[in-house]
Order: sequence, then C-alpha cells, then structure tokens
Amino acid sequence: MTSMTAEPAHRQLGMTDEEYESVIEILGREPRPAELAMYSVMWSEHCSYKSSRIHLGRFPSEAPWVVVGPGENAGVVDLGDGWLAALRIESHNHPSFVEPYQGAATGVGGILRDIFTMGARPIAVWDPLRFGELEDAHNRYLLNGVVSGIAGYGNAVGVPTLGGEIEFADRYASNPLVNVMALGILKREQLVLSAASGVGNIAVLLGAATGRDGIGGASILASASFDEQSGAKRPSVQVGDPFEEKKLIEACLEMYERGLVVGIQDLGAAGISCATSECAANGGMGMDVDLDSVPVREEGMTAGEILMSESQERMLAIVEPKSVTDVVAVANKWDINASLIGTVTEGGTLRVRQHGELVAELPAASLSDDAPKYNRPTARPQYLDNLWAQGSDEAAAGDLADVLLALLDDPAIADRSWIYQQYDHQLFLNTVVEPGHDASLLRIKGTEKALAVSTDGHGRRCYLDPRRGAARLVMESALNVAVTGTKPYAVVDNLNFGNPEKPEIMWQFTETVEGMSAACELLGVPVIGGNVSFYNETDGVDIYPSPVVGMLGFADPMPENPPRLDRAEEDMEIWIVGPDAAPDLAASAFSRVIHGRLDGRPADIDTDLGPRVIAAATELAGSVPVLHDVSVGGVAVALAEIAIRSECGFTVGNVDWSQLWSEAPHRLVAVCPRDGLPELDVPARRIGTMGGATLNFLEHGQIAVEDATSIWREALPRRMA
Amino acid sequence: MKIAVVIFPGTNCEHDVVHGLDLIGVDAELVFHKQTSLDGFDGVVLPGGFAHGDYLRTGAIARFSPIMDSVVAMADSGKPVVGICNGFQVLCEAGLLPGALVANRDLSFICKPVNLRVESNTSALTAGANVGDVVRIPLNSYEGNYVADDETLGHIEANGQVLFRYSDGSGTVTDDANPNGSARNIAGVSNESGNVAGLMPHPERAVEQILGSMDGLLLLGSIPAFFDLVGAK
Amino acid sequence: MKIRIDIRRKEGLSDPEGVTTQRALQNLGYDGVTATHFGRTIYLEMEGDDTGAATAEVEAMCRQLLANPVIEDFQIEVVG
Amino acid sequence: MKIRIDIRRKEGLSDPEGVTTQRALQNLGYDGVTATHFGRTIYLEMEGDDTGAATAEVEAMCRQLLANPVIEDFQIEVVG
Ligand SMILES: Nc1ncnc2c1ncn2[C@@H]1O[C@H](COP(=O)(O)OP(=O)(O)O)[C@@H](O)[C@H]1O
Ligand SMILES: [Mg+2]
Repeated sequence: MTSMTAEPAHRQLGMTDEEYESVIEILGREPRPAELAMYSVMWSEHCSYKSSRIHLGRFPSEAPWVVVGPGENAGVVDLGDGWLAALRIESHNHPSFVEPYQGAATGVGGILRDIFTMGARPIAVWDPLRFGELEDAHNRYLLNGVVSGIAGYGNAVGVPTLGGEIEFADRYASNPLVNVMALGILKREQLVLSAASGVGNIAVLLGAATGRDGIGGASILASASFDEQSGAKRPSVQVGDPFEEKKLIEACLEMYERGLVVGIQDLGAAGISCATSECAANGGMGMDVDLDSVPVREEGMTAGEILMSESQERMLAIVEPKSVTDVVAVANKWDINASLIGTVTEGGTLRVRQHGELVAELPAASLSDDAPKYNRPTARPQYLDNLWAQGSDEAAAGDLADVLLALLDDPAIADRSWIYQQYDHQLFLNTVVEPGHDASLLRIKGTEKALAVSTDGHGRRCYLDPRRGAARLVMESALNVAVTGTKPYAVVDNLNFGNPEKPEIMWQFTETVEGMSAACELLGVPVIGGNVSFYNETDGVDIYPSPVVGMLGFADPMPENPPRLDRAEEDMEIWIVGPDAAPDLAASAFSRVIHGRLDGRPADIDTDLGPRVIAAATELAGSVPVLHDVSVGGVAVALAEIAIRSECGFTVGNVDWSQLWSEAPHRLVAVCPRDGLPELDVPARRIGTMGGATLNFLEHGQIAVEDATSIWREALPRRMA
Repeated sequence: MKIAVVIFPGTNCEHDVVHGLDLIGVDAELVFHKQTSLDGFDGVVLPGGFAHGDYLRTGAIARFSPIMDSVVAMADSGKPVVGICNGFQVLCEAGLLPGALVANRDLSFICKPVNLRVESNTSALTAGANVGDVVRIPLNSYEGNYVADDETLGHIEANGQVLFRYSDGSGTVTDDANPNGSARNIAGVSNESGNVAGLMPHPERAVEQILGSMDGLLLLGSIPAFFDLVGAK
Repeated sequence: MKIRIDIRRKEGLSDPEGVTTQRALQNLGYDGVTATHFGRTIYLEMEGDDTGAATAEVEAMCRQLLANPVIEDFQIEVVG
Repeated sequence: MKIRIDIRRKEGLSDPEGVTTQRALQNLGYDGVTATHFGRTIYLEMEGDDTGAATAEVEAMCRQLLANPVIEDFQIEVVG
C-alpha cells in the first residue's frame, strides 16, 4: 500500500486489471481518482458479494409472511395486526481481530443501523463468536475485548443483547469470528425503504462528522486475507460512539413517526459512495452531491477520502423539500448534525462536486448492478475421505464422572453467564426467557405475540460435512426456538468462510448453501437475509467453514408459562422425545474434549422425523415445564444442565454409554409432572425421574449436583480471571 | 398524583419506568430534558440509561440540563425525587444525594438480579416497605460502586439515609453479596428528609411475574406512599 | 493556549481500575511495581494568551463540570 | 520511584468523549475553549532507582497491558 511499489492505482486499491477495464468501458474514459475509489470499494468482495452472489439465489426466500426479503438492509416479516419484525446479521471479523473492543463495538453499531434504517426500533442483539483456545493469553485478550466492546456499545446505545453462541478452536486463533445479529419491531406504516424518489428531494446527512476512519476498511479489511503485514492495515480502526447512535435512533424514529422522510440509508462500508449511489439506484434516480456540505472531522480530506470514509453513526435521509425544516428541527432537538448534501435528479447519474469542481460523474446503478460476478471453481477437498474413514461411532468407555466433568468444564459447554451478565439483557421489559436457554423468548408488549431467537453454528461439523452440517444447523436452530413454544418463522444466515479463490473453500461454500436451503425448504422457513464473510484466512490457514444460522420463532399467543431449564422438580418424569437414532459422535464434544479427535461423518438430518419433532416441541411447550434440545455434549450434558439450573438431581437408566454422548439430531429432553407427556406422533420414551442430590446414571456412575454445578459455573470465569 | 419521567439524551429506561408506574396506577408522563418546567407534577423520576453517553463522568453533564433547575426545586419542596441507576448517578452529581458512583470492583458491566435488604422505611423509595424486607431486583450497571468518605458514610448511616444494602437471600449483609464493591454494601441512599432517593438496581424491571420478580412494585409503590405520608403531615 | 488538567481520585477512596491493573501487572510478573493508580487527563485548547485568566477559568470549569469534588482532586497546567 | 504514563488516543481517531464534553462546556458558556480531548494517566510506584531500567520495563508494560498500541500512543515520565 505504499508509494514505493510502482503498482497502478487500481491494483493498490485491490482491483484487478479486468475490473479496471470494465470501469473504463462503463465510463467510456479513464476514471477520475474519486471515481476509482468508489468503484474499488463498491466492487470489493464485502460490498458486491462478487464470489457468492450467483449462489445466494438458491436460498428459498418466499413465504406469505415475508414483507421484505434478501437485498434490503434487513429482512422483514409480518406478525399480524399490523406488527412487523426486522432481522439482520453481519460479521465484523477482521476489524475485531485488529482491535477487539472497537471492532465488536462498531459491529453492533452497524447492525443496529441496518435495523432502524427499515423504520424499526431495534429491540435485541445476539453475538455468535469464535476464538482460538482460551489456554492462549492472546485469545483471552480477544474474547475479553470483544465481549467488553459488545457490552460497551450495546448497553450504552440502549439495546439489550439477548444471547449468542461461542466456540473455540485453533483455527480461529488468528481469525476470530465476531458476528452480530439484531432484531427490530415496527408497525407496518413505519416501514421505510432506501429508495430516493422524487426529483428535487434533498439528501440529508445525519449524525457524526466524517473523518478518515476505516478508509478502505471494507475493501481491505474484509476482502483480503491477513498476513504478517496486517500491522500496516491498522490505521483503519474506527471508534464507536454509542451515544451518537442512540440519539440517531431516537431522531430517526421520530422522523419516521412524523412521516418526514421518504427514504433512508445507513452509511456502512463505502460510506457516502454507497449510500448515495444505492438510494439513487434503488429509486431509478440520479443525485447531485456536494462534498463541501459534509461536516468533516479532519482538515484537507480529499474527495475520495470523504466518499470512502466509514465513519460510524451516520445516516442519509431522503427528504421532500417541504419537510427539510422539520427534519433539521428534529436533529437539533437530539443534538445531532443534519447537513443538506445532495439533490435527487432525473436520469440516473450520480454527480459529485468538491470545491465547485466535478470529481465524479457516473451511472449510480453501475456501482452496484455492474459489479463483477464470479463463478469460482469448486473442488471437493481431499481431506474428507480420510476423515470419514477414520471415524468411529462407538464411544470408547471411560469413567462417567471424569467424562461429564470434563465436558461441563469445556468453555463451549459451560455456563455462559460470564458473557451475558455483561450485557443488559432485560431492557424494554420484553425478556421472558433470558439468555442461558436454548433460545431467548421476547414478548411484544401490548399484544399476545412473542418472538424467540436462537443463533447456531458448528464449524467442526461443517468441516466434516458442510452440507449435512449446515442442514443440521437449521434443524437445531428451529428446535431451539420450538422448545420455547414458538414456530420457526424466518432465517438469516452469516456465511463465514476462508479464501474463495481456493476451490476447496468454494466447495464448502456451495455445499453449505445447498444444505441450508434444503433444510429451510423442508421446514417451510424462508431465508430473509444474510451476510457473506470470505477471506477468513491467515498465513494460508483457513477457518473451518462456519455458517451461522439465526432463527426467528413466532408465537401468537405466547404460551402462558413457557418452558425453562430451572422448572424441574423432585419426582417429575424425564423423557427423551425424538428418534432412537444410531449414535452420532463425529464432531461431538465427546470426541473433541475426551479424545482430541475430529473425524467421522456426521449423521444427516431425518427429513421425515426432523420437522415432526420440531412441531411436537412447539406443541409440548404449551404444557411441559422443561424442554431442552439435545445438542453439544449429548443427552448427558442436556440432563446435567437441567439438574444444575433446577438445583435438583435425577436418576436415569436405559441409555447406553454411546447414547449418552451422541449428538444425533432431532432430540430433546422433556421433564414433566407424574401424569406423563401428552399423546405425540413422534417417538418418546421415559428414561428416569428427577430427585436427589446426584446426577445418577445408574450403571454408568453418578456425580453430585453440587460438583457438577461448581465446575460448570467456574469454567469460563476461572479461565478469564 | 402525577409523576414526570425525565428523558436525557442517552436515557433508555424511561418507557420501562412508565410501564411500572402504570401497573401501580400512578399517572406518569415523559418529559424531555430541554423542558424547564415541572409544573403540574407531584414528583419526578430520573430513569436509567447512559445520559450523554456517560462521557466525562456518569451523570456529570446531565445535571446541567435545563430541566434540572426544576428537579432541584422539586427536591427543595419536599416532593418525591427518585433516581434509578443512571438517575441515581445524576442526583449524586447534582449534589442532591451524598456520595458518588464509580466503576464496579471487577471492571465489568453487571446485569443480574440481586437481593437488597431494606434499611429504612421513611423515603420516597421505601415508604411502602418494612425495615428488614428482602427484595430481589435486577442490577444493570458498570458504575454501580458506591463511594463516599468515611465521615459521610457515618453520617448517612446514623441519619437513616441508607435505604438498601446488597444482602443474601435471607437479608444478611455479606461481602459475597456485594456485587460491585459498594462501600458498606450500600445500594441506595436518600437525602436527610427522605424525599430525594436513589437506587442502583432497577425496580421497574421486577414488576411482573413473567419477568421473574414483582418485588419492584413495592419500591415504585413507595413513591405514592411517601407522597401520601408527607401530604398528610 | 494548551491546558492540561490532571484529575485523580481522592486518597482513601476506592480506585478499582488501579487495583485491578496492579493485580494484572503482578500476574504478568512485574513484581517491581508496588502501587498503581489511575487518573484522567483532559486537554483543552483555548483562545487568548493570558495564562492567569485562563487558569482561573479552567479552575471554574473543573469545579463546575470537569471534576467531581466529592471524589476527585485536580491540577491545572499550561502546557503550550 | 514514581512514574507517570500518559496515554492518548492516536491522532485522527474520533474522540466522542472529548466532543461531548466540548459541547457541554459551550453550553455552560465557556466559549474560549476551542477543543477538548481526553486521555488517561497511570501512576506507578516502583522499587529500585535505575530510571533507565524502570523506563524500559514500563515501556514493556505499556505495550503488553497498559496501553492499546493499536489506537493509543503513550509517554513515560519519571516524576519522583
Ligand atoms: N457469545 C454469547 N453471548 C451471549 N450469550 C451467549 C453467548 N454464547 C452463548 N450464550 C448463551 O448461552 C446459552 C447456551 O448457548 P448454546 O450452548 O450455544 O445454546 P444451544 O446449544 O441451545 O444453541 C444460550 O442461551 C446463549 O444465548
Ligand atoms: Mg439448544
């Protein structure tokens, strides 16, 4: 990136020679510097999805309740009676590695803007995370920084964080994943889209002043791999300002309520370039933009810098001339800047001026619509045959106490309250089932409606079989929201992958899209949005293929007393609901923690029983006090979690050793009073009874609830102290 | 009675407080900080959040908001003035309550329910409770660590101005029960006449069984109870 | 004119940042450190060149807003 | 030996605290203030009297723990 290299400008900006040629073709001339800057950022992988776009159409995205599907800032679904919900997920992986606190903080800020851009009030955030193993001090530093950053921003901006998930593996050590998902709700009449309609309408820039923050952030941090040189990329760190964002949220929501804006767009990657061109293109319009009207934080900023800056906490509103005074008044009320920077024009041309000179003149739509699309080659990785051959579905025998305590001490299984107690998870008084359960459940005040959300990923399983792994994520996430009494309603996904220029990585990607799509089709759940993060590769090592699913569940009415993990009592019956499947230990916690193995081929989903178990779970949640899906750590861990949270032991039999640790899909534990479970159309069998002070697995052994509890509670704080 | 609930820029618990007051039948209305008058109100609540981003010092900038002159006047007139969490911090900064709040002992944000023992029943937050009552209320703060010099601490203890202490479930005040390092486990205090009262945990988050606790109703209900008490004087 | 204001927690009041950092330094093996305290610094740029008047004005700002006299002491220095 | 470490955010990065405080000062009528920036200060007490060695050790502490070299600059001074 220094001038010492005699590279042509476009290559320094990460653009290939062919891409540069197409710019010349579009413009019919060489681009001016600011124009080149705009194309380079807008055509980066991060902004243009050039390697993934042709595959994403595979996702089923239609359903009668979908109001806004993929493509807008957030997906929107209909909840009836005029209520809508908006959902969106994003990654902030590379920025969080460079500076964990600010990277994660600005990730939260960005995802919230996607939500209130739609007219919705953001009401909750989730944070799926991946780090290297906690034995290493730097990984602890990263985890600590990321959690503090999410807390620091999310709490202060006044949006509760209601959960997330976390995994640890060496593969993530120099490439941690920080995904953030946000949910908003709105009344139908408040829905706003990012289209600039109406010649003569004014583009008003709201919020923070523009500095040199994150210049080239989108194209450089998120669209290229890391190597030892990454130090040079550091100046592009951005500092989040949750206070500015909070004011921006309140001001924008007030403007929507009063009908003062006709369109709005948040400024994220590619800043003003992206917001002005997208608003114009979405409305089939052009725009004249005057950079001298943009409030700047630093002197001497060039046109390219102002256009590309990723300064946080800014929005671009499209306002009819008659409403401009009112928009400025609302901004003044909330002490935020409002600057009139542009005018909507006829004809589709984006014209940008600085100091009276034309610095860019280009077809607005060309920045997004004409971006390159690549159909990159795919190849099935060779590692798979060996790994599949090595797997065994028999769990080597061991001592129950040793195995179970080792699993409960694993930071990916143990109590996660060290994380979520740093997050405000109660604000707005909606949280009925708080983090620490399969899914969090929120009521919508003033209605009988409720939403449940779960985020799920499993990099190791997807590494062993991306198609099956991805399908299972969808099924697991659906089961997680079902056990709170909601029906799976919509999905957003975040596809975190390595370098797409490697055919093996592209294969993992296409397999994942296929598996996820098939499972969503099976459940009839539309994919309403997503995000792709490629180039999660450092020094040639790619992360595990790490798709993350965010599942929204919906209930109307909400069950009166939704299941919770702490509602089991002495004498209650314990049941397993779901197929009596063969043990599934590939990528299980048992193989990883006890044997340090990652091999075998994970079981596929059961296309018949899977959806039926999910439906049964939603049904059961109306009457059963405890429902818990069986996932990481198998039945043994699921039971232990119930015992720990309910402070009550149990005795179970009729589960063989391998079955205790098997992570076969579509199963859940139900705990109910003496009179048993209601009639079900899926297999269910009783395995034991609550009571006593031990987790008693009969012939396999037992441990005291107290011992299990202290190991499980201390695992994370002990490591992070 | 009618209560004003103040919105500073960065405040976020205002609607939750209104909801809580609504449940106990108290008429509450939001008031923006740029307003200057509290005419027609019988009391005021400064709710939780991050007024002015908590920049500079928590509560420091908010106390210069235009509305604050009226809040001070209301405090002087003996009407209930209640600060919850960030509102408590603002009242301390404004000098209406003794002491200050600094970063939690472990330097991390804490969001979890805690037990509080009621230490005095003559304030705007405790008039409806009994000394020795134990209530379970969610805490949600980074700067919840109450500090004051020894002289001040001695003085407010002697005066019955300590309203709540962090305790275990049976009401015993222990080090283990102190979540944030607060001096002498103090979670809430009042001024000498009890009409100005501040508390770190959020009573408005414990107002319905479905949210996990209803104990907050006792504290919010103390505002009208206190009002009736002084009104009767 | 450039002014620097140093603000420190009054002696005897708890300084969780200092205590925690002291512990972290010990854990990292920096045994030679016997005490750690935290302070905040505010840098102001001001018009005019009457340092006396400026210092007096900054002192007023500190009393009114920038420091909390209940728990903090401050020191003002003209640095440029 | 007493050491003072001054830590400031690198130039060019935004300083929301400074901006917000600057606005508060304006609102209180302190018009002469043209810019406000925030920093933090850490005071260490250390054993020994080799100032060179101490400074080198503190520099290591800053890089490792006390400052965030990605977004902050620091300055070390022996003050007593
Ligand atoms: N990074 C995180 N942030 C907040 N909450 C988390 C995080 N990781 C896990 N949790 C919470 O801990 C609980 C258990 O998580 P997990 O084991 O992933 O659930 P499940 O296996 O049912 O999907 C969930 O309620 C989840 O929201
Ligand atoms: Mg689960």
